[in-house]
Amino acid sequence: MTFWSDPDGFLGNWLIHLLAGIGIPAGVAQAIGYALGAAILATGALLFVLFLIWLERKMIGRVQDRLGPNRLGPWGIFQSVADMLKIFTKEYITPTGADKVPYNLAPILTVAAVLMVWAVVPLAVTVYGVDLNVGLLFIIAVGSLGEMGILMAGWGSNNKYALLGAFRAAAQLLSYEVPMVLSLLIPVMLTGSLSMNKIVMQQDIWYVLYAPLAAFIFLITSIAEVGRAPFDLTEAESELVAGFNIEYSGLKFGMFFVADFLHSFTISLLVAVIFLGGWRGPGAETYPLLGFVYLVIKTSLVNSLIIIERASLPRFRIDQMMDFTWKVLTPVILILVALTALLEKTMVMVGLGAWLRTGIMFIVNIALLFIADTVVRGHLARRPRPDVRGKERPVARPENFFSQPGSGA
Amino acid sequence: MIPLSWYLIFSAALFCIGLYGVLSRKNSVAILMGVELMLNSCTINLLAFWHYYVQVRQALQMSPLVFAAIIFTVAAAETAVGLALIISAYRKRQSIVAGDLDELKG
Amino acid sequence: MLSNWLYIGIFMVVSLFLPAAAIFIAGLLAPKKPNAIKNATYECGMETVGESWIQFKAQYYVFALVFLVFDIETVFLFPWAVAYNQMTLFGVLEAIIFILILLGALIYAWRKGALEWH
Amino acid sequence: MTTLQIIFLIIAAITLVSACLVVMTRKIMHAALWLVLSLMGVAMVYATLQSGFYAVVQILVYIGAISTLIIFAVMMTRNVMEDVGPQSNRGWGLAMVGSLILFAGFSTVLLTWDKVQTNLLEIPAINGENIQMLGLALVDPMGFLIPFEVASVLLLAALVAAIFLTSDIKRSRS
Repeated sequence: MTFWSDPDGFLGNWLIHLLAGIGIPAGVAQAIGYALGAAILATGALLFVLFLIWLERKMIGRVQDRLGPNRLGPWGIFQSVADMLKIFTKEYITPTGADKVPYNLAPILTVAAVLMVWAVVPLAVTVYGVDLNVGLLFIIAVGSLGEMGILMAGWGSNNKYALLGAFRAAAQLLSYEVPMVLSLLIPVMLTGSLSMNKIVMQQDIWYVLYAPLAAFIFLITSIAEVGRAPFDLTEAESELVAGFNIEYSGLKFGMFFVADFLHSFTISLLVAVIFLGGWRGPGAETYPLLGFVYLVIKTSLVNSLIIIERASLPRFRIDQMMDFTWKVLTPVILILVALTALLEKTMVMVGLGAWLRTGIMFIVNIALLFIADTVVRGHLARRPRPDVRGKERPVARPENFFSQPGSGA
Repeated sequence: MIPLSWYLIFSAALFCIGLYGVLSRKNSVAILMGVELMLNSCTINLLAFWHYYVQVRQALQMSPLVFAAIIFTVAAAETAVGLALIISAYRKRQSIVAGDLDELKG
Repeated sequence: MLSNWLYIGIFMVVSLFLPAAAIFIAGLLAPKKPNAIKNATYECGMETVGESWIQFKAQYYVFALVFLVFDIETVFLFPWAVAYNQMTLFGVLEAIIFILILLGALIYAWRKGALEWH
Repeated sequence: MTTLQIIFLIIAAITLVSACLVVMTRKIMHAALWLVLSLMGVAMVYATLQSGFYAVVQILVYIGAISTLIIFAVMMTRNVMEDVGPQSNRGWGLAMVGSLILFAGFSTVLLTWDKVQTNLLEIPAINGENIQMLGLALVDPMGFLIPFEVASVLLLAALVAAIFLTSDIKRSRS
């Protein structure tokens, strides 16, 4: 066993030998190893957020034809470090009448709920926190702890807007969890296991080819779980001041911010692991670090997609958002699961090869997507559009001399 | 390495706490919370005996697991309908004190 | 098996501890100058009226209700999906009936207008 | 006293203390939050029983869905129970005595019955919580096919009943 073939086991063994050398029994040494591994993974993930924030600001800046952060360091890369140092010295303002324990626990719980996902995600062939036999359900379950954190933040702040924002956020998370859970049934069906490692191992053909619609729905619902644009109803500044985290300041607010960015990256990671083959790629089995590089590339691609999508789409109205998950995504994914189960079983019984089955399922998925799209469009066209113009107001007329006809300004 | 009796005593304690909550609370939502605790203690018992059975017989045993899944379902159905009833009663009578909801008393 | 869960437990403690430690350290570095106006509940510059109690919409409750029903299905459908490869067509059909009943529940909620946001 | 026993005792203490707070605390919202901690503790107990699937499902269903539902219900009915005044019935003393007697009876039986003193050892994964076998058993006509289908019918019935009850509210309001 060398470092290049099994870095995780190599370092683990090295540590246990080191601790045994100074007279610590193997069981305790293993627990220390676990704690160190967890601490390194979690700290790495938290520090990685600094880079993510910079990346996102830079990319959004480019989309909006700005430069983005560009002062500190090359390409402004130290901007988020400076921001972090600043937020560390900000005063905590606790509102009067706040319920102290839930109020202080909420940001911690929100970050922890995101961090815990990293415990079960395989980063390379031998590098993973733990190969849990219910890993996929574990990921969904810790998501509901984050929801509890939001509810606690809303309740603890003793503020109407925070409470309203928290309940809106909770309703949104709940509603989008339904199609998310259902879309994960298809990878589980194909793998025959809930373990994340097995799901990666099984993907000789990426599941995104087999079930593009499920992957798409998983991506959409995950974005909604994070609460990013176009689903950022929870922090709709114009309606809810700032949502459930309005009464937070200093690093307590910063923790919600960190959780948001880390969560966004984590869902990209999950999409890459569950649907894009994880660390799989040429040479990844022999050299785990290469697999890690593949995973980082795939995850970055998905993350860039999320960032660009955030920059380009306007926000949903809340009723549209609820209609979208309950009346479009849930029925479509229920039908897709039933259809996949039936077709896959039939095709295996007939004895078709893996690639042929994938091709057929790809066509079926795309066809279902088009049918759903047509039905929804037809329904929307038939529904009379509400007239929201209201009364004409005497301000900002087109004949205002600041704008000239035809210039579009 | 934990004795089976520890689990059973733990679940008995949880059951009795839940029972106390059901009997003593005025607020109907709090009564439902007590019921949740009691249902959880049942599931602990089931899973503890499932573990014991598998360890002693060295064989697969699915009945307790399925039973536990059914308990989850029943708990969910009970919470959904119970809370809907409570909210409905609250809207009609402006009260969720269990003792006040006595319309059916002859 | 159990050591896996030990790792999860340790990871949970660590991931709770890290943000808590960061918040604690920042609290040591930060100034502490509270006053009554600064600590007042934020409400767009106005005085806060009443408690934070708001007219809570029944709508939130209905969504949570439908979600609960769909959440329970994970208990049944995930074991089914894990066993999918070993299953006969009959077993698949059983699960499809299960899914259709769920779809019926969704359609009922839809027809009753429970999924409308008012 | 092994490490596992110590861990179990810590989890059990947390769970039972928060369960006590669920039934005793005055503020109903706090009771709901303690309930979440208590359910979390129960999930960890499932994990020590090597029943990881149910530990995860416990978090998913009880904390993710049922507790949220309870918190929503608490919020909707908050203005009638002002969290002041007595939160328990007049007969709470009797209930306390009854529960304590019941618990004393249970523990006496459990501590003296030597069959339940067996140590639960780590069971091999093949006989352990085999999710695959559980899935097969659920759709096996000789196994648990009927419970499987009845569960979905039960869920449908619960949904219909609950939506009927809440739509009733909406009509009476408007």
